[in-house]
Amino acid sequence: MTFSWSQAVAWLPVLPLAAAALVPIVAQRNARAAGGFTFVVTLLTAALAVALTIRLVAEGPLTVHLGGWVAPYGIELRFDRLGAWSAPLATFFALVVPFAWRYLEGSVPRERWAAFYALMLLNLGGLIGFSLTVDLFNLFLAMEVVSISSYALVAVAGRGTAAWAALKYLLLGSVSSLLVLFAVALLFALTGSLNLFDVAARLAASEPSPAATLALASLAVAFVVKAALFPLHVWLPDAHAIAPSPVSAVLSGLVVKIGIVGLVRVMQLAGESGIALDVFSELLMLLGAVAIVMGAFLAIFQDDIKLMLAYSTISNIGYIVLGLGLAVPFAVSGALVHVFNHALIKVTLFLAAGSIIHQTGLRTLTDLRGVGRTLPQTCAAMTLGAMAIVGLPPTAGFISKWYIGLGAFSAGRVAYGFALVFGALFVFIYYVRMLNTFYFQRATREEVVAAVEPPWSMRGPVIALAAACLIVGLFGGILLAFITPAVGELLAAMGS
Amino acid sequence: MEVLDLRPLLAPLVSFACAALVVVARKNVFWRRFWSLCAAVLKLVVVLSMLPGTLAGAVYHTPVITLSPGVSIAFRADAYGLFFALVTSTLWVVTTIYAIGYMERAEQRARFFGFFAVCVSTTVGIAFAENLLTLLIFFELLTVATYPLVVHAETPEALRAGRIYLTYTMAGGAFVLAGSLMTLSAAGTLSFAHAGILGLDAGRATLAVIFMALVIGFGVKAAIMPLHGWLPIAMVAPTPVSALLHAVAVVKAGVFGITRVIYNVFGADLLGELGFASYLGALAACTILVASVMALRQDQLKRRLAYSTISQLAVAVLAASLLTPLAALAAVVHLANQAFAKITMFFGTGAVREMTGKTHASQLAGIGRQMPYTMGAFTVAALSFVGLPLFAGFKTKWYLSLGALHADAWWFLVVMLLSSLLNAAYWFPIIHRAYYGQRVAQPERSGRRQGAGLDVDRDAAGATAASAGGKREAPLVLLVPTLICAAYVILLGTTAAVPGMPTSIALIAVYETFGLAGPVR
Amino acid sequence: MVLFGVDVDYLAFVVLFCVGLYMLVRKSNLLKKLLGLNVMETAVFAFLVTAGMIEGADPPIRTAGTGPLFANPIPHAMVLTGIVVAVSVTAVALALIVQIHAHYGTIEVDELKGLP
Amino acid sequence: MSQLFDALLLLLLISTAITVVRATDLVAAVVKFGLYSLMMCVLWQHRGAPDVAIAEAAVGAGVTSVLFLLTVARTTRVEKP
Amino acid sequence: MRWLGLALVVVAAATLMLGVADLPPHGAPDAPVHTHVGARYLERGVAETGMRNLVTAVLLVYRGFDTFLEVVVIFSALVAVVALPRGRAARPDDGDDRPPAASLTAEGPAQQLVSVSPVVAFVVQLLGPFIAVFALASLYRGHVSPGGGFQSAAIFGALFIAIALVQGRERAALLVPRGARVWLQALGPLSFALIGTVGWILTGAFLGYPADAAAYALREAMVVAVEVGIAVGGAVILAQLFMAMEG
Repeated sequence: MTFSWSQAVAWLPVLPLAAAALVPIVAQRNARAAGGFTFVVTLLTAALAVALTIRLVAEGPLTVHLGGWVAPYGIELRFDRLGAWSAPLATFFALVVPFAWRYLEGSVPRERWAAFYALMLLNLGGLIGFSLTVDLFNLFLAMEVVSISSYALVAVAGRGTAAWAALKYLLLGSVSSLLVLFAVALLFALTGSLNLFDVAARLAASEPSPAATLALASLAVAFVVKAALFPLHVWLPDAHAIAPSPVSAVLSGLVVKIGIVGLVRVMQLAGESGIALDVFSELLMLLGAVAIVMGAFLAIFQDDIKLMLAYSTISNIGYIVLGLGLAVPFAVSGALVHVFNHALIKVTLFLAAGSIIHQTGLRTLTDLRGVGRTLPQTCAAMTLGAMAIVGLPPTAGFISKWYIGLGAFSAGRVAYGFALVFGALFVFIYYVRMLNTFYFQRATREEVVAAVEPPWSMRGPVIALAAACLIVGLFGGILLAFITPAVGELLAAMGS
Repeated sequence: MEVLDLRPLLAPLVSFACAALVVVARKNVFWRRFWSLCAAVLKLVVVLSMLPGTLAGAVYHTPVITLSPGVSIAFRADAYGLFFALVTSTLWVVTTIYAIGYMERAEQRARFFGFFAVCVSTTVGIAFAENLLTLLIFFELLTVATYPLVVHAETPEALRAGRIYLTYTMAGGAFVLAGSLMTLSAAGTLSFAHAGILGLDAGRATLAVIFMALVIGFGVKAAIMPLHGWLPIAMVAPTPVSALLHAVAVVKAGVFGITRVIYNVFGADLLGELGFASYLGALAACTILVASVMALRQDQLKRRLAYSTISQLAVAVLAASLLTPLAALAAVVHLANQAFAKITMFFGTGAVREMTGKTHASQLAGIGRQMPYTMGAFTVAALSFVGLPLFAGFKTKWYLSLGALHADAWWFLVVMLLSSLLNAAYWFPIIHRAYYGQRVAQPERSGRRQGAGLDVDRDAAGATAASAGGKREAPLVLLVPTLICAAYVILLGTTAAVPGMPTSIALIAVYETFGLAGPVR
Repeated sequence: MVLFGVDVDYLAFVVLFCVGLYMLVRKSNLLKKLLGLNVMETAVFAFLVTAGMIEGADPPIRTAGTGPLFANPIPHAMVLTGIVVAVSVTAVALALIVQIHAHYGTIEVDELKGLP
Repeated sequence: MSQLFDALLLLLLISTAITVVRATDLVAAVVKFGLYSLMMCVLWQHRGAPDVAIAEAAVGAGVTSVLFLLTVARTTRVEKP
Repeated sequence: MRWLGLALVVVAAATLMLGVADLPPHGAPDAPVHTHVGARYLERGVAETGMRNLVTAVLLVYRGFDTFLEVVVIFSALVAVVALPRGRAARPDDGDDRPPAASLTAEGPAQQLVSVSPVVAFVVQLLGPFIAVFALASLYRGHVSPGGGFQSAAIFGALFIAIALVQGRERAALLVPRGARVWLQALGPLSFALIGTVGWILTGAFLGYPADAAAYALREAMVVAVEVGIAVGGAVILAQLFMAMEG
């Protein structure tokens, strides 16, 4: 057997998924060991993904035909510049899992830890599979792995309210999954193929048909639901706020992005098959702009910090969708960079918020007055994250905002440019409120005064992530340079 | 000649580092003060070290990070930038000393001095920004760094002021961002150039939108009239902060930004062709007069100072919008003149409040006899504002008038005259009352220096007989900075063309901008 | 067979899908909603199987005496997989519904909305 | 003949689905859903998909229905109008 | 709000009609769906995979990764259901006035929702072994006749449930020993990962099966291993789902 890097791509999703099956076995002996095992797996996955990314930069996209069946006769995984998203995915998990070690104590009963860690790995594997596969049915299955594990993770902390939030998530999520399945079925009935590029090529070769347009449209709608774009966001706030903080971080930062990755796939399909989705991308832009403002607007009225962060996700998804909808190089690059940046920032914020909640037992701004003095490091991380999500220079959020805005203005969409720039301002209002309560108000609760910084397994990831928010802000050009070729291909296909 | 040099980057970095050390030192008073002063002095040294080169015609620049073609974070110390940096870092040293004295017993001093250091660091960053992006970055950082200073007292009133301040300035930042993005998509670059980077081919409408966005954005910080709302309200901040906001960092950053936009983004020629500048000029003229009238009606000293600031800044904006070399020179030197004079006044006001607890103009009767040096400095500053010869303010007015005549803007002279009269109208009564007024038997408020403890409730404090009559000058740590600034006001007014003094750099800056032959060296 | 310009089988699929959707959208009872979801799923499966059939063809099992026409095996594989996915989602949803009932004492959305 | 059978089966499927909608007794609804699944099973067998038919009979009609019934047993049996 | 729901249904119906109206009529052998990938599988599948049931061939060989994800999905469902607390235990306000919860299985204090008649119980007991044989046959002959790993898992699972219904869950639970459950439930994903790796070593492609005639026995063994993994793993998961839901 000769080792080839492209075959290693197959292991990227398989590793966490297979390891997930082992978690209950490990946990049988010691629930804590399951945490360690999960961490090692995420770390290995991250290392593999980074190694693959390095290969990718050196020698171009890596493709694996599973079972040796060349597409369209088999399933194809592609580690291209979009698929490289799996590297940050695994890295974020490798930071969230150690955070969860101590966090679970006291918030999740011990006998459910095994399930928690297994679900985390399943989630990771599904996310990676989703971002790598170019087979439509495979895409659907990977999405289901992600979805089911997400539903369960929302409810894992246990109370009935969590179950209700999870069920709302499940009902909408299932409808969207069903739409994907239906679209895949439709495309299959039209072309007899399941490979994305093969389907697109065959669609391009045949006469344009409303059925293909319907398929693409329902795919897009389904992914918009998964991404929680504004009018279809109703499932998100409760689910993300009620879940335990490490889960919120994953859901808000990473899982909603399957909607975005899905939309990119739809763009690829549309581009390669020559189906024009002009009306649809106009709608996307409009909804994106509305989402930016509405998400921020709704966040202002939240007292619960996690609920506030959840609404800010809606606003940020608006940025990304707006960028994708603009379909000009800068905007799309900016949107894709923001997929990463928002993940980074949101994970930072949710973990920091989680630390605060874990250390004080309080979660509303009213109760958390003055917490900046007792938890200076955590709150500093939170502040940095807040600055980044508002898009203040020179943090990570600024880079993406800058490029999406540049795209909007250079495409002549001045109104959207302004919506973007000022939507961010709206976002700022509630973060200022948060910072005020943290730093400039006196503590009213005993718990706040008595709080101490969390253990290092929680503090370390938070600080590392917060530092990354700043570093990425300064060196965001690298990300942009990394993603630009992929965007060029995408838009070239769409332009033809 | 362009010289690759680290110093333009080093200048902001030095005090960032010191700010971090201030926070680290936190509990240790000595090291905290040491690093605070260090930040100020080191930066001044760095800035000064560039002075000879700049006078010899060198322009130092430091590219840092290129984000994408045409967009980078880079620093460049041209004459105008250096001028601004020199003014701010000089004043910062003085303000730091004053603040150390003033904030002696306040809470959260580490936070205060830390952000204080960050603040001026960002101002120097603004001064040395090579392009709009870098300028924007530091502009936003400045907003963020000043916020904790504004709300330092942590009272509901301070928080409200902070909220208003942020709302205005963040909106301004958003406008600048939008303007920068439009500039980039219209011009393909953001780097400042002497002849401007935009061209007529971008289309008149687009240019109008860009101009409005950028001017509104910077105008918020410069407190041009409809956008001035935050400034009087932000007066709840401690006096050194007010001094910093109104004389050194924030407002000047706004004016600096506007001049950059006028001369280095659009260019005098393009703007002259487009004619947008005259609208800005008209707005500024209105601001001068309206703000002066408003100042007349304020009794609280700091609020009167705030409105006076608004009016004075508008003078600089107006001068810049005339688009002639002499007026531009006036705009540039006015940055320094107004800064030194205004900061003198703030120091004086702060000292008076510290010593006697008096905050309103009407309470100042007899204070001149009680605190002669402080009030002397105050008087010097006031005379400068009115524009008497031998004081800094006169210089501005002189160049301005010449520039206005060049530009055939005779109406401008009328505005200037009225402004001088109004200035006299609201400063002279104070001075008169301070020296000749009789103390009214009103319930006296005690200053913090006599009050017990830290949080003296100023309204509830009873009268203390100790303050009646007699000399009771401010302590040296407050007095010396005040006097230094006052001395500078006179110096600036009397020694114009001495190399190394701000005026001569200002001249170089103007010559550079207008592409004229170099000044006599 | 064609009705209203649409293949009858596909028409039936659309009707089933919409019946399921109706149940999902309009019914307040969570179990009913879930049944609706399942009806929708089967409708999509039916669509897939129908798309994969050939008139008069044998199942895709090539033993002696079969052929020459065979149904397309891919949709069958997809539906098989889909059935498993459907039952998985259903199981999770049912477990959640049990939880909700235990906590709130009701599984009617109309009543749940008013509860904290 | 085959077409007639098909059409009849489809009609039956639709009407069973509608009875599922209308049933207020949840046990009845679930049982009807099981019936619906079984009919779907027959349809698929008829369409040349015996594999799918087996799975649907065991999972769709069997396991899913039982899970539903278990839930009904642990929650409530009557759908409120 | 109610009108909104109805409008949604109407809009969906109209859109779907428009979409499907455009599809080629079903059942025609020359439709694109039958002439592309599927045709190749039908043509060469038997030779390439050694399986006569091409659905199994697609599931295991051509699109093995799909099936891997499928077993992962059902495994996630199990983990998810296990992760949720037991409803009865978590009930905070278990008042006395509440009637005892209904149960489906024969024993326990709860009343039975659906009574199991003795005839049915007898039939289940009588048919049980036959069903089990059928399930085994469908597993073993899955590559030549309808059936295969997952179908047999489904039948086994259904059989387990039937036994639990008539004989009580305690008796049924004996079929899946407690200690072995965590291993058995993981069999699906694990067998795939393992055989996939073996395939990688043998053929250089993950999830590949050696195609040459010499390795026939090896390939059979690999296929059986995966099939057994799916069947046993799937059945155990279905059984556990039932038990978890049963309370």
